[in-house]
Order: sequence, then C-alpha cells, then structure tokens
Amino acid sequence: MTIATLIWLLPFPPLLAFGLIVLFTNRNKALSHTLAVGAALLSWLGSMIIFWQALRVHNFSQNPFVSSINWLPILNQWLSIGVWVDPLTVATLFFVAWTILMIFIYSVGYHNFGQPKGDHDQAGLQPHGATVNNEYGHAHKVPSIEPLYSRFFAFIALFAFGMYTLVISDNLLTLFVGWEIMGLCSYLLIGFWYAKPSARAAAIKAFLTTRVGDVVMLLGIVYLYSQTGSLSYRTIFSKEILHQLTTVTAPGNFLGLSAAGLIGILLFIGTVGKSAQWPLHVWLPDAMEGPTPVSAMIHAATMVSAGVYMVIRAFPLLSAGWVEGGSLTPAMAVMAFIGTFTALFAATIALAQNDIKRVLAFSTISQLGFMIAALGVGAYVAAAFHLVTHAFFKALLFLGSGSIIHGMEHGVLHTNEEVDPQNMFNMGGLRTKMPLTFWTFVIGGFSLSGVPLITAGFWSKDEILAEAFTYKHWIVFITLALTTLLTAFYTMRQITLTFMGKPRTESAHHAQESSWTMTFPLIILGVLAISAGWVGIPSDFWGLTLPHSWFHEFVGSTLMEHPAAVAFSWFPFLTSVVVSFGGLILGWLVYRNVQEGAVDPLQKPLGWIYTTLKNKYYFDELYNLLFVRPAYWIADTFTNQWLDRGIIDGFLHGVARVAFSIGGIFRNYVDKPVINGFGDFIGEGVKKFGRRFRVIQTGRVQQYMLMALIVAFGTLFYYLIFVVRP
Amino acid sequence: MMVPLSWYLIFSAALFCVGLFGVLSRKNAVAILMGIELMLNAVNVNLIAFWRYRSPSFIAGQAFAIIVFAVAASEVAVGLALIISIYRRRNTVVADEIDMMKF
Amino acid sequence: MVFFSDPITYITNWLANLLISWGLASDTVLVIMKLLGAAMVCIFGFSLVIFTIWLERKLYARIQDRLGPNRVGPWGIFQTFPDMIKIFTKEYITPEGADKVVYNLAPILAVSAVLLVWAVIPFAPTVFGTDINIGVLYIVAVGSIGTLGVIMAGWSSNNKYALLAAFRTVAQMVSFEVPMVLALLVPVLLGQTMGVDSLVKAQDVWFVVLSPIAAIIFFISSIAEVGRAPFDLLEAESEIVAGFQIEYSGLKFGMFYVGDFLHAFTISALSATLFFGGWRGPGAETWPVLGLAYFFMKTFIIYFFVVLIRIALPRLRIDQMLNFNWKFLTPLALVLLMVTAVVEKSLIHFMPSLNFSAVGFLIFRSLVLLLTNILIIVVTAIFLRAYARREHVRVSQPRPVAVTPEPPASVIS
Amino acid sequence: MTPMQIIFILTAAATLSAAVLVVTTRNIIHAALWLIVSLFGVAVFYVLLNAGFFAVVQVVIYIGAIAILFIFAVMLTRRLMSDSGPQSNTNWWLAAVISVLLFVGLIWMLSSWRGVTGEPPVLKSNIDTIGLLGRALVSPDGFVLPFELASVLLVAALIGAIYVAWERK
Repeated sequence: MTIATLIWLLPFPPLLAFGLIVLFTNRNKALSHTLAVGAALLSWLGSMIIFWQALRVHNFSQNPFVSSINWLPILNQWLSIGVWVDPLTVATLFFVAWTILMIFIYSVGYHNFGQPKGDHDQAGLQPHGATVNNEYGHAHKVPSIEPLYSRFFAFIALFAFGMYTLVISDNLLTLFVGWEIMGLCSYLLIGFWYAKPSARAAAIKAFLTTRVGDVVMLLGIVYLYSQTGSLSYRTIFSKEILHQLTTVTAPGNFLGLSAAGLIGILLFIGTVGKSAQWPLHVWLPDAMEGPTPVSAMIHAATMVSAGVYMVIRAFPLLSAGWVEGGSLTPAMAVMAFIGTFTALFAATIALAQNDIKRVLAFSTISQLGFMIAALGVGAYVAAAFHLVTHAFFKALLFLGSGSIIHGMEHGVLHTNEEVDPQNMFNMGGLRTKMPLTFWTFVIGGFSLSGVPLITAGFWSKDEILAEAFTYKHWIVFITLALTTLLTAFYTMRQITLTFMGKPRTESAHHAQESSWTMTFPLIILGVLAISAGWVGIPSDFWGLTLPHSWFHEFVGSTLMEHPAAVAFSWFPFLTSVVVSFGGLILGWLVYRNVQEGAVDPLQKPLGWIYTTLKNKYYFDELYNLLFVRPAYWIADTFTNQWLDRGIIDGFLHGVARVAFSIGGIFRNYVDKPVINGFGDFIGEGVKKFGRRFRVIQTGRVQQYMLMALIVAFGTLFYYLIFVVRP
Repeated sequence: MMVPLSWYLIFSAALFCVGLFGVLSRKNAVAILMGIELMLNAVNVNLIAFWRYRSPSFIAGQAFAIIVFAVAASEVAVGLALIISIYRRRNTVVADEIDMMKF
Repeated sequence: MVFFSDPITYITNWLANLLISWGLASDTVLVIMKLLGAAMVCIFGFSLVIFTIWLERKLYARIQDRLGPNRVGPWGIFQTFPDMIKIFTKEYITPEGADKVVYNLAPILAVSAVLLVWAVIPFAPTVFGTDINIGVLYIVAVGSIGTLGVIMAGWSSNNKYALLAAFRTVAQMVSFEVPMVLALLVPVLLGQTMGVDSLVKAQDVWFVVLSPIAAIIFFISSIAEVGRAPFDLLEAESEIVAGFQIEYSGLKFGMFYVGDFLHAFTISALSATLFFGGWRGPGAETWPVLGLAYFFMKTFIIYFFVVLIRIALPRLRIDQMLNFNWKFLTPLALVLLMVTAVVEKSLIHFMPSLNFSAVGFLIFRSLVLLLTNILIIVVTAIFLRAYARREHVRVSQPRPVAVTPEPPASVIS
Repeated sequence: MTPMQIIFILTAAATLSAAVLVVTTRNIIHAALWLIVSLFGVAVFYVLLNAGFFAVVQVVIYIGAIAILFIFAVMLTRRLMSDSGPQSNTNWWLAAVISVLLFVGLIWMLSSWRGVTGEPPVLKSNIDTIGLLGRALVSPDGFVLPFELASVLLVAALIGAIYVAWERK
C-alpha cells in the first residue's frame, strides 16, 4: 500500500465504525466500543506510520505526500479533492491521533462500562447509579452504565472521521466539509443528555453560534474561489496567486481591504466561531454540559484546535504581503487584537468560576487566544507549537477533571448527599484519594501555566512571548504575559481547591480512584504533555548551543520563506518564568486553606468585579438582549401578529370573499344549467350505449378472441385488397 | 434437398391454422393450451426453415427458435397452474363456464 | 489378421462389398447395413437380458443364502429360457374399459426407449451405431420417451393402482432427470463435446477421476430413473399392487420386464462410457476387439454394483426420495457444475502462463479437478452432519401418537 | 419426386392429421397423445432442416416435459376417466371459417412473394451450427440479452406456477 493510499484510507475506519454501530451493533455495548476503539486504533496506527514516513523523507516540505482525484465537474474543469500531508499536517496528525485514541479509551471507563444497569436511568439523562448488594447483603449505590452507550461511541467515531478528513484534506472545501461534520457532532454530543433542558439549550446555542462563524467562512471560501478559481492549497498558496490577491481590491473597496485581506478576515471569523474567540466565545462554556470526554476531545483538544489549524494553514494567505518584522496585514492585525483580547478576557473570567470544567473551558478559550495572537504577530511556528502542546495538556486536564468528577460522583452516590460533584468548593483533599489523577493533573496544570524547562507549555508559550517581544508588539507581549500570570493563578487555584487541604464534603471523603481505562490515558497524555515540549527547545537557548529546534525546522519549512527562529533573549524568558511561578505561588497562598462551606476569598476584595467575572461580563445576558429578544419580538409580534394575521390574512380573506361570491354566480348561472346538463347528457348517452352493447361482453375468452380475429382479418384483407393491390 | 421453402411455409401455415382452430373451438382449457402449443410449433418451423433457406451462416433464426421454446415452456407451466387452481375453486375447466371476470 | 483385431468391422465390410457386388446402390447398402446393425443391437440386447436375469437371480440367492436357479443347465444358467416360454404362452388380458391402442402401445415404447439409447453407445473404436454430435442430449431425450410409455401404460389400463403408480413413476423419473442431466453436463464440459464417442476419445484421464461427484450423482439418479431398489416405489407391492404394469400379462408384461433389466444394463453401459473411459484401455486403438472387451468388463463391474445396491438397500419412502432429490442431489449437482466450469475455464485460461508439457498439464488438471471435488465433498459432508444432528433431535422428540394412555386403576390393582 | 420430398409429404401428412385430431378428438387424453405425435412430426422436420439439435430439444422439452405436463393436468382436472358430450363449443363453425380464411389468406400472400422458390444454400460440411448457436447465445454481440431474458422469464414462470397452483390450507 502506497503512503498516498494510506492517507486516503486514514479517516475511514471511524466512519465505518459509526455506520456499523448505528446500523447493526447498537444493542451490543461491548461490540460497539470495541468497534469504535478499534477504528481509532487503526487510524492512530496509520497516522503514526505516516509520521515516521514523513520523518524519513529528506526535505519533506518541498515534496509532501500529495494525491488528488477529480470530484465535481464545473463547467469545463474539474474540482479536484485530495490529500495533502506536509510538516504542519504531520504535526497536527500526531496530536490528533494520540488525543483521539486516548479519549476513545477513556470514554469506555467514563461511561461506566461493566457497571450494572441503572435503577431508574432513562435514555438522554446522566446515569443515576444502581443499587447492588455487596457480599454482606448491604444495598449500596454504584455508578451505572450510560443508557446510550453505543450511541456515544457512534458519535465520537463520526467526529473522528470529520477531524481526520479536515486534517488531511488538500483544499478548503473538504476542510470545510470535515469542519461542518465536526460541528454536527459537537451539537449531537453537547446535547447528548438531551433530556436535560440545559443540555438542549447548550447544544442549540453552540450550533447557532458556530453557524454564524461558518457562514462567514463559507463566504470567504466562495469569494476566494471566485477570485482564484480553485481551492486547493497548492494553487491558492502559490506566490503568483497570493500576489494577485493582494493587488486586487475587495469589492466596493470594502474598508479599503485587498482581496487577500478580506478573504483572510472572513476565514478568520470562521475560526472565531469554531475556536470560540471573543465575541463568539459564549458557546464553549455551555458546551461543558456534554460528557467530559466530549469536552476534552471536541472543546479542548481537537475541534477548537481545528479552527486554529485552519488559520495556520491559511497563514500564507492571511500574511500575504507581510515581511517578517514588517507592519502587519489587516487580517493579522485583527487576529492579533482578537487573540490577545480573548486571552486576557477569558483568563479573567476563569478566575471566578467554581465549576471545575468551566474553568478549564475558559482557560481553553484563552489559550486559543494565545495561538491566534501568536499568528497575528506572525509567530507561525510558535502558534503551531502551542497548538500541539496545548492539545496534549488540555486534553490531559479535561480527562483529569473528568476523572475527578467521576470520583466525586462515586462519593455522592455512596453518601446520598445533594452536592454538585463539579463544584470545586465541594472537593479538596482528593490528593490522597486519587493519587494517579492528582499527579497527572498537576503535570497538566503546570504545563498549562508554563512551569519553566520541564513542561511542554513553557516552551511553546515562551516562544510566543519571545516572538511578540522580538517584533516589538509591546501590547501583545504585556497582555499575554499578564494572561500567563492569571493562567498560572487559576490553575493553582484549581489544583489547590481540588486536591489540597481537607475534604470539604462527605462525598470528597468517599471519592475514589477511577478505573484503569480512565487512568491509563491520563498517564500517556501526562508523558506527552511533558515530552512534547522538548522537540521545540530553541537552539541558542541560554546561550549554550543545543541541536537546533527540530520542531521549528520541521514545521517552519512548510512556509515558502522559512521563518527565522528568533534569537534567544533573556527578558521574555525571565518574564515567563516570573509570571508562571508568581501565578502559582499566588494561587497557593490565596487558596491554601479554604474551609468547608467558605466563599471564594477573592469575593470580598474584588467585590462587584468578582460578580462581573463570575457572570462572564454578562455576555450571555447582553446577547440575549441584543439578538434573542429582538428575534422573538420580530417573530411573534411583528411577523405573526401584524404581518401575518393582520395584513396578509386580511387581504386573503377579502380575496376569498370576492372569489366566493363570483363562484356562487358561476355555479348558479353557468355550471348547473350548462355544464352539468352537458355532462349528464354525455353520461346518459354512454349509459344507453353501454346497455345496448354489454351483451357482447360474455366473459368468454374464446369469443373475445374470435371477435378480435374477425376484426383483425377484416382490416387486413381490406388493406391488402383495396389498398395494396391497385 | 429438393424441398422448396414454400412447402415448409405452407405446412407451418396449415399447422398454425389448425392450432388456431383448436384455440377457438375447444371447450377444455387444457385443450386450448394444446392449440397454442401447435401454433408455437408452427412458428418454430417457420423460423428454422427461414434460417436454413435464407441465411444458414447467420444463426438468428435458431436463436429465436430457442427463445420460442423457453416461452412455450413457461407458458405451459403458468397456464396449467392457472387451470389447476381454477379447477380447485370452480371445479371446472370448461372455458365457457369460467366467464365471471373475477375470482 | 485384420479379422482377429477387429472382427465386426471386417464382417460388415465384407457384407457391404458383397451386396455392392450384387449391384445394389451404395446408399441402399448403407441403409441395409444400418438396419442390420440395429437389428443386431436389439437381438444382442435381448439375449444379454436373458443372461443378466440369471445373473441377478444368482446374486440374489447368494446374498440371501439360497442356491437360486440350479436345475436347468449348469448352475441353472438356462433357467431363463423356460421362464420365457412360460411368458410367451400366457394369455393376453386386456382389462375392461382399457384404452386398447394406448394399452398395447405402451410396452413397445417402454422397450424401444431403452433400445434407442444403444444407438449412440460406442462399444469399440470402430463399433458404434452412430456418433451424432449431440449424443448426450439424445440420451436424455430418449429417456423422456420412456416416461411417456410409463404414463400411457398407467393411464390406459383403467386401474387406480396403475394410475397412481404411473404418477409416482413419472414424478420420480422427471425429478431425477434434473440431477442426471446436470451431472451429464460435467463430462460434456470436460470433454468439450456432446458426442458420446468423442467423449470417450476425450477421456485420457477417466472422468470419474476428474469429477467423482458427477459420476456418483449420475449413477444414483440413473438408478432412480430405472426405478430399481432402493427407488422401486413404482412397484411397491405393499402399497400399490405391482406398479403401473399391474394389468399387463404375457409378453406385454415381459416387455416391461425386459425393458427394466435392459435399462439397468444400459445405465451401467452409460456410466462406463461417460465416466470410466468406455472402450479405452491399453492397445484398444490397434486391437478394437480389446476395446470391446474393456467396455463390457467395465460395464459388467458397474452392473454388478447396481445389482448389489438393489439387493442390499431397503426401499425409501416417497417423500424421502423426493427430498433426497430436490434438497440434496440437485443443489449438489448445480454447485458441482458451476465449480467445475469455473475451475476448468480458469485452467484453460492459465495453461499458457504455467508452461507445462502436455502430460504435465494433464496431470495438473486432473489433480486440481480432483481436489476441487474432494473439497466439495467435504463441505457437503459438513452440511449433512449438521442436518443429521437436527434430524436426530427432531426424531428423538416424543411423538404425540406414541404416548401411552394412562391404564385404569383396576388394572394396576 | 425425390425420396426427401416423399419423406416430407409423409411427415407433413402425419403431423397435420395428428394436429387435426388434437383439436377435434373427444377424449382429451387421446388429444394429448396425438399432440405428442404431431410434435414428433415437427421434430422430424427439424431433422430435415439439418437442425438435429432442435429435433432433440423438441423431444426433450415438448414430449419429455410439456406433453407429460398436459397429461398430468388433464388427469388432475377430470372427474371421470372418460369424457362425455361434445368437446367443442357452440361457435366452432365460426372458428373453422376463421381458420380456413386465415390459411387461404396466408397462402395467397405467399403466392404473391417471389422468395419462396429456389434451392436452399448448401451447408458447408464443416459448419458447426451448434457451436455457432452456443457462441451466439452467450456472446455480448450476439443474443446474450434475449437469452438471459428468456431464462429470467423461465424462472419467473416457475415461481408463478408454483405460487398459483399452491394448495392453500
């Protein structure tokens, strides 16, 4: 099998699994998850093979694995689709494969495979636990298996298909296809427990919000196609096309943008939707309604990364006409601004969240902001690098949180007390209860907050900061530094509240470590969350000359002109060290001893700011006021009451009345006498005729035949004698 | 062989007419089917005769004859099955008695 | 010398030349010779039957631990002649309300149907009635004439038992014709001809080696065609008095009887011809008389088995017989035919690529086909095993008819 | 009068008279048997036309299968062993008229056609009509499609017959 074939086949095992599960093995849970995990494993294997092949190819970026076929005939040419694996793809493929596989495995444990059926579980609700009798005959509650177990695996399998498609596709169209498939899956999975009203709402919210972005992105794609007549990377990222795009101005000289600028911005808005950047970030926190593996996979590791992957992929287009260190293109400027702002904004919100998953959700938003900002300042490699590392440690964190929640739920089931197993203030002291989760979570957290030298997060973040510093984007630099501080702070807050101190509730007392299917992925991801950083250590780090940064060489070579690795300088390095440690220590100091039933110690000093943060700057309310309410109003009052009922119906009724009267006239003076008369006459005629001639219909086949023959021969002979002869 | 084509044609015409007479005049439905068989045979004779006399090298005549065989076989099978089931319900096979056009 | 190597041809040539020298037209002579040959075959057939009847009775007796005919002639070898005389001298009874013409026509058809087959069987390289290029098809066609005779007999003799028997017989014959024809197609496929003599010539390797299953299927279904045990339901004395020929007497019955035996011998001859290489054997080409010997040797061996089967096996129920035909033989034959076709075709297709010598290819082909057959046999065996298991379970169920009624209390006390 | 012609005339006479008996005789079983005779005559015609294959096929299909089927059907659908009363319906004379008319018309049309006289082309001795037929029936540029259709038709007829004649309990 050639490598091209392998790449083509890469997405299909999950799709196959999806189909099989949905159509056939839905009943059988074990078989279903075996299928799904097996498919994930296959795809993972394929990705790894591709990875090694890619490493063995010399000068890979100049001759990537490419293969394409004709797809749609357009006028006289073909719209071709295909696969395109270059260094960037390989890097993405690497983390996608790992995270997806890990999360598939994790889901098995998370949905309590092997546990008994719930007592009163129903489809579309979280399992409520089952009562079993232990060997002493005491009834006690244990977690119960997810009612829609198979369906879950079908969905994530479909999702995996979408992701692989997106990553390996060689043109924006198939990328968009994968993009939308993932959108659908995200909708399905957020609303996985569809009996919960909040889940339904969250699902719809996510779907609509991302849709806004997607529509704009589609506009961008269409405009691009209309300009270049193609969508494949090879074409649209070629020098002359980019040049042409920069020279052409947007229609109607829109904001004085060039076509490249406009397309870039449009595409970027798509990313804003997908990667939950401000102002379209509102859906991501609510998406935490879905099961934790979903949050981990879709809303942390892969799908939201897909947005960033897309802009990284489109970087040549966005940065068309930009030279390193030069002034930013409009698109880049926008990205820089949005990214930076989002990073800070989300980080601040994360400070005041008590739900363990929501904290992570906001931190995700802010980290994505990091990447966007990095791209905005042209730190191509740094962005990609951070994408990879973030995928690992954020997946790790989410899975860890999932494991924590799982443990808490165990406790809650054990002691039937009414506490929210996701609220960090109900936890504490889990360090001893769930050691594996604790250590892995700490690794993830430190990586997130960028603890120097060891963790992966440090290297990527440091590179971003370094680039921002080197190209003298001070605002970006400062903001991101500040954000890093906050990040470290809330990470430490999380760790402290969750694991340190004494258990604050009974449930926390009785929490226990999760099954190996959940912890094993944690360990793997933990290892990756550390080691993924080492590939990107700058060559002249600390003045000593290391073998130069492999990742930089590798991914950087994707671009046409190889971006220069920034020279090492002490200032950003020290900054990141200071902020990360500072944040961590602060967090530890503040949340060291939170007592049972205590409120957040920040609440008093910050006051109304805290409430603002807690309510996410009232963004939901704002959108509600701006969009939702007006929409309702237009729909109900305006359209329904006035337009429809009032004007249109009124008019129609008028017409109807007129028509009715006219019809009456016709009926009485035309129809009844004339037409009916005629019709009846015909009917009568036919009836009489029939009465005369029905005697010949005896139902005797032979007589029919006889008559038929008589007529036939009569005609024939007549024809022969009188027509042919003379 | 000194037999002119016309003899075959006349023969098959005669056979055909006899069959037709049978179809039209017999009472018993099975006998009617027999008549049909005769007609089909007449047709086959014609086909083969034309093949032999007009274009021995071109096999179409025989091919069609084969197809006529198939048709005859299936026709008999279905026809007899119908007759038998009618006989079961109506207890008759006289074509004239089967004149109510529904069952 | 030619006389010894090939007496029959020698004699025919001599006779033909004689007639021509008498000044007859050559084609008239040809016609005469053909008629003579036909007559010879018929006479030979009948006289053969005289022998086979004795043979069969002897075998019966041996296996049933009796002496069998042993009075008339050495080992009672002439026992059949008195029987013949008895039959000749019996009264011809034509039952009341019988359909005279048909009634008298039926036995003739029955015998002639069998004799007609002999027209295409090659006894030796130079001795055969005619080698029409559709011999196999001809054999099948003639078989169907036999069916006709049976039904005529059964119907015309105005007797319910006879009619039932005729129905059974026809049902049996028609259904067993299907696997028989399918099995016949396999040699046709392998020999790539429908002429019987060419088929014999094509058997450098006996077809029984190339496709044993076909041979077996043909053998079984032709035994059923003849209607001998274990398929002799048509004269199941216990159920229908004596089959369709119950009303016949005297020579007419004798004809059916002879036809029956002759038919049995004929199928042995056919099996020998189509599957065991007919007259083929060392030196048969140069010494056709040897070919004759080989042919009859093979035929008699097979005939021996036919008799043995008749003696050894009990009679089947009619449903068993039909199930066996439609649910086992026919599908098997179909599968075999398709598989053989595919294998043979692919062999011919790949022959150039694997450059064998002629002999090498022959061996290779035989091996491949044989293996295919064995494979089919194995698969069939597996299916049969499963079926047998189910059947065993089904049979071991207690039957409602078999429940013993509760005895009254008085009996117990 | 060559022997061939004599044979032809004899066969034709036999076949036609048998056919006439088929459509006129009272005893329906006899009709079936006569049908067999006339079908046999047709088979002889095939032989005369150098189509031996068809002769044999005629015997196999018509005499071996169809005729037997007829006899079965007759026996299954009769109350008594012998028929009573006329076997032809009231307007048989009209049928006769039609048939005769048709015959006359056909003959008349034939007489007006030139192609009927003349010698048949001589068959090359080595020509293998069966082989030709076989290839023609399975070659894509031959008659494979009609052939397949015929087979499908046969299967359909088989199933239909079984379904129709099924004894519903």
